[in-house]
Formats: sequence, structure tokens, C-alpha cells
Amino acid sequence: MKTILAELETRFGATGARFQRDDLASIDLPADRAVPAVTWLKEHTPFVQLNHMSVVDWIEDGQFQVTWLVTDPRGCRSIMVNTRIDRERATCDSVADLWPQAVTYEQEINEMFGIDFPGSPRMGVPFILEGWKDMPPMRRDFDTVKYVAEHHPHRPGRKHHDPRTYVGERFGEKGYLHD
Amino acid sequence: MTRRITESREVQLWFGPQHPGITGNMAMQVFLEGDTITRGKTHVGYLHRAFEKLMERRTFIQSFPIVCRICVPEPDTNEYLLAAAVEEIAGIEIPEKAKWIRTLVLEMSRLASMLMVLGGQAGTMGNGVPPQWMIALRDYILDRFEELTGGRVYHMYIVYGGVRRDLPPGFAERMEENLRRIEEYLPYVDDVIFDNAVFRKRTIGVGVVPEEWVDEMGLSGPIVRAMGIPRDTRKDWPYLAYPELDFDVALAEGSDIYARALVRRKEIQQSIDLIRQILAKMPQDGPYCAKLPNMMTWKVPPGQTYVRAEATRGEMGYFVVTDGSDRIRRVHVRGPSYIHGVSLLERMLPGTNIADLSALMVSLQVCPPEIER
Amino acid sequence: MDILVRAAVAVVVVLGAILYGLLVQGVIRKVMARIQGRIGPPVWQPVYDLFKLLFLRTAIWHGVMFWLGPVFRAAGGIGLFLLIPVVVGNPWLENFSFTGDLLMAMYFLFFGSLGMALGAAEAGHPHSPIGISRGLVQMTAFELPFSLAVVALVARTGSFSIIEIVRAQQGSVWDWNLFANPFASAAAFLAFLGMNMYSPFNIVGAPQEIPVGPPTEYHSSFLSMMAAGRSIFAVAKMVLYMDLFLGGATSLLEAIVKTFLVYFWSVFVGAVFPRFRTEQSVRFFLGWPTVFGAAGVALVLFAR
Amino acid sequence: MSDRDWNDPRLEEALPPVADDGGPRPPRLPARIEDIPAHAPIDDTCFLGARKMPTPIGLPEAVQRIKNWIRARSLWVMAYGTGCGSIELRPLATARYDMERFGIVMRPTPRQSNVLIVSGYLAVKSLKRVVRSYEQMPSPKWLVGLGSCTINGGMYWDSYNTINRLDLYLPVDIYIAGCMPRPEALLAGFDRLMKLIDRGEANGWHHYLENLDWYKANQRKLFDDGDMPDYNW
Repeated sequence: MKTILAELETRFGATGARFQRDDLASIDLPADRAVPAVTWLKEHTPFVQLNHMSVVDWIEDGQFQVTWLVTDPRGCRSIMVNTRIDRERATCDSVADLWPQAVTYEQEINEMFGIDFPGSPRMGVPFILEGWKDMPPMRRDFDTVKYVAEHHPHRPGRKHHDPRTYVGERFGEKGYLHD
Repeated sequence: MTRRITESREVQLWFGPQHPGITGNMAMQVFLEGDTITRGKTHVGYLHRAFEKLMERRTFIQSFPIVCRICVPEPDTNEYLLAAAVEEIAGIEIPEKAKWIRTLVLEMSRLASMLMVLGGQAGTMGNGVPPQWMIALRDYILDRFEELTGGRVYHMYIVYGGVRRDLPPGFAERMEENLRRIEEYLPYVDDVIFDNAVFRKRTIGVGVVPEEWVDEMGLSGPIVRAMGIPRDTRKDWPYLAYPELDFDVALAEGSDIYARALVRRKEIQQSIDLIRQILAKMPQDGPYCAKLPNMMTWKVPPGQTYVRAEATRGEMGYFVVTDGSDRIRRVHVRGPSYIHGVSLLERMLPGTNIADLSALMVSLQVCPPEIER
Repeated sequence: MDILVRAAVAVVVVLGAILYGLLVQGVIRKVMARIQGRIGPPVWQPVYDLFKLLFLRTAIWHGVMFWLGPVFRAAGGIGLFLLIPVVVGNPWLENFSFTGDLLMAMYFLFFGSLGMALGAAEAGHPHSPIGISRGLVQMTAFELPFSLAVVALVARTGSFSIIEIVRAQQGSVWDWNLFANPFASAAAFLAFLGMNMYSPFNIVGAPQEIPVGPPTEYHSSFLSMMAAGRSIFAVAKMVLYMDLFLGGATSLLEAIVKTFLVYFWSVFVGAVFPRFRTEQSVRFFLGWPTVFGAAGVALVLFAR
Repeated sequence: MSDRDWNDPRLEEALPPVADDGGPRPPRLPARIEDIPAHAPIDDTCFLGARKMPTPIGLPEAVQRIKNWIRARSLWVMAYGTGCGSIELRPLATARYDMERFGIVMRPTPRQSNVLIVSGYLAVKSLKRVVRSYEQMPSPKWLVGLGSCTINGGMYWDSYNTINRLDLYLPVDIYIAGCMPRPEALLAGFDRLMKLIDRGEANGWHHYLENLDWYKANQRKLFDDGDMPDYNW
């Protein structure tokens, strides 16, 4: 797997190759090289499975992190290919033509984060939500408590405790794990 | 609807969300010609609870009551995966006994879930007897869960650094007694399900998944094993105490509904044997939970990882990102049903007989809560 | 005999038959529950359900034919039952049987289902037409072995009167058509499985495929009328089979025992089998049952 | 099933009182089904064809008693697992806790069922279907709220997609608390529901039709009619 990571660095200018476990590596790529790198991994290396595709919202940096987890099912190895895209003009290349199930991942990400994948089918097709009028809910700046207070009224009389203080005064400062 | 019937050759049929043939709460919009489906689409989202959003608002220890609700029949895999991911990032070593107890809990939950789905497989074809038996057998395991963790369905038993409490005295004997009771009934189940002429007629050669879809779509679990491909996360990505247990991957040929049911039947026996092995080899003394900082103010260093485990339905994975604060930055659940239930099912719908649809759905073991989380 | 008295007796007999059918259903639910390891509902549960459905209200309108569906079904059941002698020799329980009533019975056996299909098709729910098409296909399939069996019996007795057929079977047990003509009996009892719509032949109201099929939209008092019609239809079929194959009955107790046995045949088969697909069930009925029926006819012809 | 006497007044006190908390709550109704006014005018502005049905009057007390007695002994539950609580309906229906002993059976279609179990949290998308299914059921019908999430949101109190109070949108006859309630709790809840029906006090269905505008206003706050699913069966 080291050779493949080195290949990625030389071919696609990847950086920050590191081993999370000996069967799981992680590597960062610039936004325009990420999908070519994933394509190269699928076509020319045993990493043929798209195992997972996820997005992290780094609102402090104003960036989205898109992560493809490609897996070599026979060698039992995985590589996390990370890239950062701009949070304002959130568009990312699509891998829907490489793996059919990526359509579903990209549809959900498009709905939950508002990231656009040009060329991917079912962009803008509601997947989970129905009649959703607010901003994409999985963004960090979407305040779910405020939304709930507006839309789903609470039953009066329900108490909320801050666990830091409440568990402390109930179970002692150690917390309840050590009894 | 009447207009559609009279005007066009197709009948539009909403298979769910309110439909007894549906596992969980999802919908399939299918178009029929006669009894054959020409095209269809799956609709999910009826169970969306925004777990991943809620976990961004919870402290690490508060996340456990949430993750175990992600898959209802088999909650412990989720607990283990969250714990394992955070432990890997935080660099916590769990004691030896905790490993074995976690393995025991995972196998128990696999057994319970496997019993339920095998009974449901026969139930989708109108045979009402096996589901009744199997779910009654599943209750034995739920009793042991209740004794061990205090909860019948949701356990919140696996925590960071190990498990919440030790095995109660005499647990192994009661477990063994229950396993014997279950093994008494399994031959009858074999007679009613696998030696049943009508069941074989209905299932053999129905719902075949082509082998080239495995790498193309990232399939896993009994669907792959039913093709004769020995692919099992417990063997390929060994975790917990599985490398020290001896078991071989349950395989079947044909990749149809019957083969998948056969794989599940073999894995029931496999889980029973594994539970026996675990209870025999488990270290009797030693700590069951590592020493941990105060959970209320625990901060985990930044990191990003992906852990996987073998659920009943296939490979389940957690993608966890932390940013050094006392809350999870991002957790993304990769449920096997996410691929089996949406992409694979939609791809298999055309040409399926409407009579086989719910049987196909159960044999893919679609678990809607983990699709939409 | 005064026609009014006959009519009153007929009403009483029909009501009794409905009650008996409901009780049989209750016992069957009990037995199924025992097979599944449960305690099961009280035997009176179908009666409770019937009356509870009567006390429900309706708020939908699907047209006149929709409401007439249960009426057709009940009419078919009552008409079939009133043609068949329950206890031969008892003037009250011989109902309105006449020479050639077997032909009428053959007609009424399918009249109820056809009317039911007409009504249910009005509902507009896609489950109804799918279930109806399945039901009619299966009906035509199991009609063939059943008709062959009936032809064999008629050829044996040389009469279309059920009473004649019953009288021909009196004497020892070996005179029953069940033993006198085993092929025809096998064909007819296999067809009975399809007639009763227990699994593996419950493809019409398959709950996991097309929930409850044609009666999807029926509710409240219409469903209760359908339940009553179904129960008397079942009783009529039991009595018909008892008369045709089990040598009829000379006392009410004998009739109850025999009809019970006839019905449990289909229940015990249904307890252990999943459901056929439509074309599979058609293939089944056009296979061995038809061969048995033909063999039964041949047996009678060569025995002459 | 249980030897408890639900008519015991001490138990009535033990039950949580209806919270008089200034929260949105529909007006009260007469307790007994016989005291309900005879006929409420049908309004055609109602939603998805839910109609106010007249309650039969002029029936002697005894007939009402017999009706309620029979209704309480034949509850047909709609097999609609709306949430994770439905996992405990399977043990309830099978050999260990056999609910068919009490005449409770699962019916696959709303037209033929009397009891709707909302088993746990309701996503908004799911609530639309539940409302439609509830309105397709013939009256008298009863609704059982299962789990803490239907009472006050439970652990999903801050989730943007699940409702927090079921009784704002549908009339709940009985709540069964717990996350999730054990099958014994479900049996106790059904026992309680049977007692209520037997006494003719479980009339949430009529409550719904009497205060249709209030319920519809609450529902329209979440979703408008144009947003409902396109199929109506």
C-alpha cells in the first residue's frame, strides 16, 4: 500500500499520507485531482470498491471535506481519500459513473449538505426529507434546537439538565463509569 | 388509481409504507404488468431521526443511547463501532476481558437478529409457523441480554474502555441452557423451512444477485457469502477476540433467496458455537473496563478513522471525525442496508414477481433505520 | 307442508349454519395457535369480530356494485347451502334438495366468488384487481379436477341428485366414495384445498403481497356480511363434500363430526406450507389432481 | 391478564393528571360516549375526507353496554410499524406474550382495523402517512401512543425531523411510556384501553372529529395539503 500512496503523491500531488491502522491509510488531495485519483485507484489498483463516501463540515475554515473510502476487498486494505472544497461554492466532481451506489451517497450529501455534484443523476431529488424549506440540515450553522422550538412544540414541564453539573451532583465528580 | 388501471398497461402500486410485507418502514413505488414489476423506485426517509446531527450536540458518553437506536434488531454493533472508533483515536487500550465480553455481546445480538430474519423469511411467503417459533426462541437471547445489561432491546452496554458491568454469576450456565433449548427447536425449523417443497419452489432461482455486482456496488454479508465467496469481516478485518476463535465462513451456492436463507441458518449454528467457545475461553478475572477520565469533561484529540464490523446484514462501518473538543465532530454510519436497500433493491426490482418482492426484501435484510439514520 | 313453515325453518337452519361456521373458524384459530405454540383466541372470537364489524361506521362511497359484492357472496353461500341436504332422511335438514341439485351446486360454488369479484373491482384499490385476477385464474384451475371427480361420482350413481349419491353410499364404510373411488376423491380433496384458500393456495388474499386482496376496501358492516357469507359458504362446501364422499350423514352429530374432519384436512395442510405463486398453483392443479380425476372417471367406466 | 382492577379510584389518582400547563390543548369533551351530542354538522372543508359521523342516540343504555363490551373484545390493530417500538410488537404477537388471547389481531389494511399503534418517534414524512391511515380507519377507532418519543419527544427532543407531541396532531387514547416499553407494558396498556372502551370512555375518535379544525390547524403548521402523498389508498 506504501507504493500506491507514493504513486498518488507523484502522480496527483497528494500530501499528508499517513497510516491510521496498518490496513487503513489516509491521504489528502487537492480538489481538482481527487476524483482522477479515485478513478485511477479503481482502474489501475486493486482498490475497486467504493466503501463509503462522507462529508465533514469545517465551518471554521469555510470548507467542506469530502472523503471517499476505497477498499481492496481481497487484500483487505482501505484508503481514505480526503479533499477540501470551498464551502460557499460547494461543487465537487461526481463518481456516480464509476460506482452505481455513489448515486445514493451523492443524492444524500446533496440533500443534507447542499453540495452539488455536476453530472450525477438525482441532484435535487429529495431523498430523506420531504417538503423541506430550510437550509440543508447537516450544515454546522443549522441550529436544530431553534428549528425545533419553531416547529415542534415541547410538552410543558419537561426538564433539561446539563450533564456536567447534574451527573456531578448525582453520582459524584468521578462520573458514573467507576462504581 | 382507477384511471391508471383503465388507461395504461401498467398498474402503479405503492408497496408500503403501510404494508405488512415491508420490513421496517419504507416504501417501494412499483409499476406492474400483470404480476411482474417493470420498473420501481424505493422511497426511504420515514424513520429519519438525524442521529448524526444529534451526536454533534452530545458529549461522547451521551452518544451511546443514540447510536444503539440506529439499527433496532441489532443495536450492539453500533455501540461497539462507536466505542472502537473513539478508542482508536484517543488511543485507549481495552482490557482483555472486555474484548471477550464485547465479542460475546456481538455474537448474541447476531444470533437474535439472525433468528428473527430467518423466521421472517418464511413468514413473507405466508407460512406463519416459523416466525412464531423463531421470535419465541429469540426471546431466550433477549432474556440473557436483560440479565446482562438490563435492557431487552436497547442495551447501552458497551462503553468506552470496555463494558458497563461484569458478567453476573451463573450467566454461562443459563446461557448454555438457553442455547440447548434453541438447538432443540432448530431441526423442526429445518423441516418446515428448508425441507419444504413449496419453500424450495418459491425461493430457488429467485432473486439472484450477479457476482460482478459485488465489487461494483460494494456488497457484503450473506448476500456475498451466498455466492460462495468467503468474505467475512470477522475473518478479513479481525477485531476483538475473533482471531482467537475458530470458525469458518458459512457459504452457500446459487446466490438466490434459498442460498441466503441457508447461509443465515448456518450462521445461527455458527453463532451458537461461537458463544459456547467464548464462554469457555473467556478469562474469568481481570478488569472489564479501562480506567477512564471523567466522561463529562473528556476531550478526544483530533483524528479521523473508519472502523468496520460484521453485522447480520453485512459490513457495518463508522466514519468518525473528532476535532479535539468534547463532542464528536462528525460521525457517518455506513449501514449495509444503505447499499442493499436502495441501490441493489432498485436494481433488482425490474422483472421481479410482485409475489416475491417482500421475500426478496427480507432476504436482502433491508433495515430502514440504518439507511436514513 | 306449509311453505311458510319451510321458510321459517330454512331461516333458522341458515342462521345455525352461519354460527356453526363461525365456531369452526374459532376452533381453527385455536388449533393454529397451538401449532404455533400459543394459547390462541377464545372460540367465540369470530362471533365477537362479526358483531364488532356490525357496530362500525362507514364514510366512503365506491358505487352500488361495491356494496353489492358482499350481498352476492352471501347469496351464493346461502343458495349453495340450501340446495344441499345436511342430514338425509330428516325432512327439515334436507333443505331444498331436488333431483339435479348437484348441477345447481356446481354453479353456486362459483357464483359467490364471481359476484364478489364484480363488487371488489369497484373499489379502485390496485390490490383488488390483482387479487381478483389471481382468484379467477386459480378458480378455473381447480374447477377442472373437481368437475372430473363429480363426473366420476355421477357416472357411478347415474344421477345428479345429491340424495341419490348419498343413498348409493349407505351400507358399510367401504361403500363411501372416499374408498369406492379413491382417485376421484383424491382429485376432489386436492381441489378442496384450493377452494378453501388456505396456504399454499391463499394467493388471493396474500397478506404479505397484496394485503387481503379483493376485500381490501371492505370494512364495517359490509365486511361482517362478507364474513357471514364466507362462513356459510365454508359450511356448504363441507356439507357438499361430506355428502359426496363421506357417505352423507343420518344424524346431526354425525354431520358435525364429518364436516369438521373435511375442513381440518385443509387446515392441517395449510399449517405447514408457504404460499404458491399464481402460476405455480395453476400448474399444480392441472397436474396430478387432473390426472387423478381422469383416473377416477376411467375407474368408474371400466368398473361397469 | 392482570388481576389489577383498573376501576380502582386509587389507581385513577396514581395516573398522571392531564397536565394543566397552558400548553396547547383542545377543549374537554363529555367523558362518556353516551353524553356526546347527537349529530355534529358535516363540514366539507375538512381534510382528506374525514367526516364527522353522527353518534347514534336513542339507544337504550343496555345496547350501548353490549356494543362497548363486544368492541372491547375484538381489537384489530393496524400492522404499521411507524417506529422502532414495533420491534416489541413481534414478541407481543408471538408465542411468549400472545396478544391474540385477548382478541387483538393484526390487520394489514386501515379500512379493517380499529386500533392504530404509533410505535415510537414520528418523522414528519411519516406523520403524513399516519394521519392518512388514521383517517381511513372506520370509527370508532382508537390510537395508542407507544414510547416516550410520542409523549414528549423522548431522546429526540431536539431532532429537527421528529415531532415532540403526538396529541397535537392526532387524538391519543392511551400512552404507554418507556423507551421502549416492554411487552408486559403493552399488555397492560391494552388492558387499560379495553377497560376504557368497555366503559365507553375511549372516545378520542369523536374528539378528533369534534375538534377537527384544531387538529387540522396543528397539522397544517407542519405540512400543507399540497404536500401530502399523491396516493390516497
